[in-house]
Amino acid sequence: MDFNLTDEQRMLQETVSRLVSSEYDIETRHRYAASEEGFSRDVWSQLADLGLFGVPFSEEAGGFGGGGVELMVVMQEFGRGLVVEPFLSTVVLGGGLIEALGNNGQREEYLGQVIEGSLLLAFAHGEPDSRYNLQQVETRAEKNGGGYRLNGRKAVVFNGDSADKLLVSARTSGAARDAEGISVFLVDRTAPGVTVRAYPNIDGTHAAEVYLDNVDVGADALLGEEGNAFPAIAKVARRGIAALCAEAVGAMEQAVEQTLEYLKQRKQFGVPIGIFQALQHQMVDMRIALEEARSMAIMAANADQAESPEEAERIVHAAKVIIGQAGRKVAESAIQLHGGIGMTWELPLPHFAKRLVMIDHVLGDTDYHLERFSELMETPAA
Amino acid sequence: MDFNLTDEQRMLQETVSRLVSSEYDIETRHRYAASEEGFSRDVWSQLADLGLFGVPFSEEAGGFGGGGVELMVVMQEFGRGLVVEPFLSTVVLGGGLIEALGNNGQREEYLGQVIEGSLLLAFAHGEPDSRYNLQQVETRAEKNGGGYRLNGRKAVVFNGDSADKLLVSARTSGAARDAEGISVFLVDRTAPGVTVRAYPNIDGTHAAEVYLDNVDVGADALLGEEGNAFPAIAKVARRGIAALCAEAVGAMEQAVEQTLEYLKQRKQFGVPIGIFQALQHQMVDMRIALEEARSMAIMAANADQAESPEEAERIVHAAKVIIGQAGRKVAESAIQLHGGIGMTWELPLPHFAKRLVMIDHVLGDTDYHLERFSELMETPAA
Amino acid sequence: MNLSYTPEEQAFREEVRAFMREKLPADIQAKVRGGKRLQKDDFVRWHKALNEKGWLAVHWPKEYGGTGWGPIQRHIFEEEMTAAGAPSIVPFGLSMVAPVIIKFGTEAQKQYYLPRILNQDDWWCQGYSEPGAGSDLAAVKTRAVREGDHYIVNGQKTWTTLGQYANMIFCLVRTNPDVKKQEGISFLLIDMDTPGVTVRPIITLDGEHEVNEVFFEDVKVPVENLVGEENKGWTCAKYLLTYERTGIAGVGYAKAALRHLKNVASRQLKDGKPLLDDPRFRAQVAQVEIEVMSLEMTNLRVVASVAGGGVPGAESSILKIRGTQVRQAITDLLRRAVGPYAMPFISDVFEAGSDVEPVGPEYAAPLASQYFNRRKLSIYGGSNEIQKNIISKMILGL
Amino acid sequence: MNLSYTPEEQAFREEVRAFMREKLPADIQAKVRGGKRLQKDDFVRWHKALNEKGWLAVHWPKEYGGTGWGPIQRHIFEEEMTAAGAPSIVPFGLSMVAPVIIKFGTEAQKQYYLPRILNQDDWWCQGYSEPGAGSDLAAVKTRAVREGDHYIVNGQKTWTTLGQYANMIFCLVRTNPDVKKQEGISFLLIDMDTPGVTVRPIITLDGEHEVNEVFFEDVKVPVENLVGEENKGWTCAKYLLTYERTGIAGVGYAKAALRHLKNVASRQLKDGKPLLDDPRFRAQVAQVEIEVMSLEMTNLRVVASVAGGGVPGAESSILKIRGTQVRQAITDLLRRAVGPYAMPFISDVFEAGSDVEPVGPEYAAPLASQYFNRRKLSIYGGSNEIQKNIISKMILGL
Repeated sequence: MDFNLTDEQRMLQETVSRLVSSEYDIETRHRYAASEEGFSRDVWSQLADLGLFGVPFSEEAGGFGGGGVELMVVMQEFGRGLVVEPFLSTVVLGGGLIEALGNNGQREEYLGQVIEGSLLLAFAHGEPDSRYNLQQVETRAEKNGGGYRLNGRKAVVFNGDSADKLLVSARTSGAARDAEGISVFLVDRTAPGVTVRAYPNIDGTHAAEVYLDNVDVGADALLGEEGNAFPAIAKVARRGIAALCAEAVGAMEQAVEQTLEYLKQRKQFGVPIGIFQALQHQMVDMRIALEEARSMAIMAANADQAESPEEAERIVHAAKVIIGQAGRKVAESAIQLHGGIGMTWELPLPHFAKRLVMIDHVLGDTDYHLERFSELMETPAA
Repeated sequence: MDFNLTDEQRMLQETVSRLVSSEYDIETRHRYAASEEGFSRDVWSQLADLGLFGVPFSEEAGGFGGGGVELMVVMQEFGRGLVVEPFLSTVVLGGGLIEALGNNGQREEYLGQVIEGSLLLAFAHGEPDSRYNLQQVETRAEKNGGGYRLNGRKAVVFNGDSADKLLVSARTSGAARDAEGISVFLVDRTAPGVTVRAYPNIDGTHAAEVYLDNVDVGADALLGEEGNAFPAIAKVARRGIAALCAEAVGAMEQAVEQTLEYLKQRKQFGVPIGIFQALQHQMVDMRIALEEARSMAIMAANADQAESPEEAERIVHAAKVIIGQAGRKVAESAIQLHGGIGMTWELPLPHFAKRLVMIDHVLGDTDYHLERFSELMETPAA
Repeated sequence: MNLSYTPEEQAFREEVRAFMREKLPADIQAKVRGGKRLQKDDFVRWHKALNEKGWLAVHWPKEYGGTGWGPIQRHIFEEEMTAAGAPSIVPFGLSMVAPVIIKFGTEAQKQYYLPRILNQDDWWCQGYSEPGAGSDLAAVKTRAVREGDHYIVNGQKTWTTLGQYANMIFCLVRTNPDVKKQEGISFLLIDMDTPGVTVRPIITLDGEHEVNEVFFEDVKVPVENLVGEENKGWTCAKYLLTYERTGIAGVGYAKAALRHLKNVASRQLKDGKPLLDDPRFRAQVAQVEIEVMSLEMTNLRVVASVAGGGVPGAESSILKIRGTQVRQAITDLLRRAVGPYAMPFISDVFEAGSDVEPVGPEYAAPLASQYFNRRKLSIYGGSNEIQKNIISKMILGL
Repeated sequence: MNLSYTPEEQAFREEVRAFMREKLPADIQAKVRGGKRLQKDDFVRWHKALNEKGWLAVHWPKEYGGTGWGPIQRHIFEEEMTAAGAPSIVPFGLSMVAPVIIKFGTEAQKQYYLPRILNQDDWWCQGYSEPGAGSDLAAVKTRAVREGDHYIVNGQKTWTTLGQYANMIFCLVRTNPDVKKQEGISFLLIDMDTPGVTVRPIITLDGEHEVNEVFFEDVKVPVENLVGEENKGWTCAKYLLTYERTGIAGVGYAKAALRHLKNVASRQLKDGKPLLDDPRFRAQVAQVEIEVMSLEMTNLRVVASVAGGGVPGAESSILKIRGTQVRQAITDLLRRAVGPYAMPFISDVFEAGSDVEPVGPEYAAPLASQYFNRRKLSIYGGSNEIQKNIISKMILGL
């Protein structure tokens, strides 16, 4: 058993950390978030130049061959900087789906572009009524000549406005919540029939509603076998969750550090407020929540190595539950301990708090994952 | 709106309070609890002499004509003394059922004896698998000549060992969890075929398992119409719950007072531990829990006056939820704030804590009542 | 003991309901219900409607144009006003500075200011908090130095809610720096049009402008604007802080938010069925409903005790703590109820009359920002930690 | 990073499992699993079995007859021991006084006491706590006055777990009352058969006898029973308290309790179906399982850091707090799982071999008393409040 990072992993961490801490102060971040695309193309290029986009891909696909731990290391540093660049959308989810589902040609064509930073992707999967159920797909793809015709609406597609290509899940058969019958198509964002309504989210990230109105795509737009995309979607979602857990740990570290610093320097009734035991104990609870979250992020990052696929799934659900609970606790306590100032835009803290709470709304919240874990929980033989 | 007690109610309160505080110290209570019947016949007579057993019955039945508030006043004082005499079993549940279901003859015959203290009753309703579901009755009563033959087992029948008569619910028709088809019979504890296994409970109260093996009773043992007892059972259970809520408030008052006193007198690191803010805030939370519990006990005591029967039912479920949560919080915090000494038999405090936690196991726990409340909760029209 | 309202109280409730039906402007109601921004004019119109009926100054004695209501009437009024979707009465003039003027002011101050408050001639804001003071209100640094007929005021106030609309501010100022901190404070009324007063917005985490900083630079304030005696301002301050706090539980808001939660959860779908039918989510809603029931009853007990001549003391702190906890719990459930649609945040959507469509269901748009905004409930007016200290000292004697 | 155990560690785990299968007496295992009382003889038999294998002194260096194991081996051993339903090793001799003797004792003390501990010749108990001292361990009042070759000891100790079985007690005593309280303390070994030593039971709220008071009245203790220097006992005390606390999380116990909870909840019926199938109860079980997962991983991180040469400092306090919270949450669910059958309490049922039948299901009998008993977890060994103070100071620097 070994919790240490390898030298390579530590180098990776330092590389990202250096970039984030030197060039990604909160004002800069606000500027990127408020820009039209919601991120900086310039930073995106820098990240590409550092080779970060190859991290999760196999060496044969031109990647770095990294695993969950490498992804964790990167995302945690991104969390510390509240990085808004579409790494999760493009590399983890989009690239991950292409690697999992695509044929050799598709992988060759697209992954190289992802790795070099020239192709932006977005995973257009959730729908207005699907909530967090990954199996609920009502967008339909009907055979049309040699290709398919897509109709439907995709909800809260992260970075859907800036992506060059959308990975659109659509039902080629089956009923609304069947696992079978779901296919994934690569669709140009600018294709006829595609309407994208972009908007900012409250945590500074960007998303879009994607309307598909008789969108015709060729057979080569299909990723993988028709109707069999769900296992890959579930797998990529798990990896996305692990990435979000790591991002949340980074953001929690910041919230904990900033609050602790505040307790030490802020004076009231003539003394630093950190001497008040009731505040100390709240601070301790935040710190404990952070350690629990860190443990679960580590487990999620290593879920591939679990004894069984079921165990891997349980771990990821469990991790998102703890992350959701710890994130909310840290966010709320951090604001409370700061008092009014913790609610003002000009402080970095509340922006970390917003992201922490909103991470619970991405790829399933605590309620959802607790229910899924309950279903999969090992129980005594009857 | 008026939260004051009437002069009569205040007198009632003072009467009970005087008896409890002067003659019911914790050592005496332990002695009663440890006795064979689990209570004191002598105290029982004193309570009868004070006229307490007439409190909830109508004046025509020879009672005091009191309502929920009078019952609350009495039970709250009992809670302050951890009184173990079978008032709830005999007067509230047993007597209540006879008043609700019995014909004139039965009421005349039995209620007078209850009021004068010469008849002890126990409500033999719950069964080994019924948990808290009041409708789940598997004990069967079959017509047999002019009477009935009873078979089944009743679980955790409070004071079932000392009662002269058991009020046994049994199914005359229907399936295990049907509301219809439940009847209530008055059965002599010593009747042939009745086996009573008595035992102490962890909170100092007494209960029994009652085994019914071909117990023959006459037609006159039936209370009310055959198969139609459930509404009365539900109503009497609601009154029992209101009584338990009041008892819990009395016990919580004691736990809060004793803990506060302890914080003031106990010294550590050279100072009274009550100066530590983390302990102060826990103490505040206990005090708030007590006030919430008190509010709900008042609502439950006045549930009869609610706008509708559904509202009355909701109020009682809500009250038991808050009582269960507040009781557990107060019990656990009181022990924690006392430290090790709070776990020793010789202190009164832990006995209040045990009763508080165990009240959650009588007539439905927080999980049960929260679920029932959820079902009955008002929701927007579809 | 009787938990029912008297026939007179019931009739009063009906009268309030009828008034709300008739006089609450529909556009204002729609803004409140839809989570849209309210403008100064909305408040002014609503205040004027109430004043026409004689129902604006609910805390004032009749002789000054108040309602003369007792606590139960006020409670009913507040409950019905919230239920109707009316904006709450802006408190700074009506229930903060006015009671202080009535209690400590000169006859001239009463004659001048009270009618102006009733008639919406002045919009008041508060000058209590200072940067760095937080819950330590007596740590007033803003200085007022007497020069002839004036005080010269220098310093800074903060967390001034709706200060951008105000023309008058009541301030705690330090008139004697050489004594114990509570003893050198005075209570001063300042015209914000006086040269040297600057208002700077504070933008909150949701991008909204609700609070402000107010700067004073050599501001000349006539001595007749002093309320009470010089250096006795702490008495006014304490009186203001403990004045009539039976509404502090926010039961009306909690009940309105709970109704909204049930509406939202019955419209949101989970696996094709209403979210409110999910046993676990439903139980969480049930739990907060039960807590609201208990809060309401506790509040009524305090109200009735005040009506019976009691003084609401540290009990208000219990109401404040539980009120904020349950209201925060409801906004948390609201945010969670709408799933991913809690995230989209388009500021223009909250502007009434804007033609920007919300992204998801219309009710989803403000929920996340309201969740964050309501974090303030456990901070302002004395944080919940401070409230616990008060209970610890005043009720428990620790 | 690698969260798997090495093949050697896996093999070791198998070896421990095999040992438990073969050597753990079935009657002792049945008592542990059934929540029955353990007698002194049960502990002694189990200790002897472990000692025969050389696995009794898991914390000691090999040279003194210990295992010489690293923290990961100890962790695996503890986990498997709990999973097998073995009693835990009584710590007072093996992991409390022995490490102090090894670190501070004379050669003679080591030669004499350590083998006696291994061979079960002595049963040790602790003389740290005093009445009224609580978490303030340095407030030692028990006096030891040097007279020639002896100390004369007078005073009282309390919370002495299993003191009724013990023949030896290690005590903190005050040898100098005139200096700062930490500076006048000595660490003394006392034979409990010495005249003047009295043991009095403390009965806990569940009627059980697990802890004791120990009184000293003019007890003559030879000076060679002093460990370390006179007045330097606080050093020993602190060493003992921080010595190897990676097991403090109680992960093994938590996992065993969780398994038990699932068993009970799958056998209990609610409306005719297993309680574990009720979505709300099931989610509560899921929540504690997830917390146990997180606790275990946090514990492993600390264990691995110790194995890598780190020193477990205030991290133990985090493990202690979360470990007690989750274990208490599980006992709470266990109590609730059995409904009304949590109430019956017949003390004889807990006596192995008693012919008294339990009232409800056999598993229900001890659950309420275990719930109450486990309240001690957040009190002893430094209450959770004290642990938070430690974290606040040591980790946060507040």
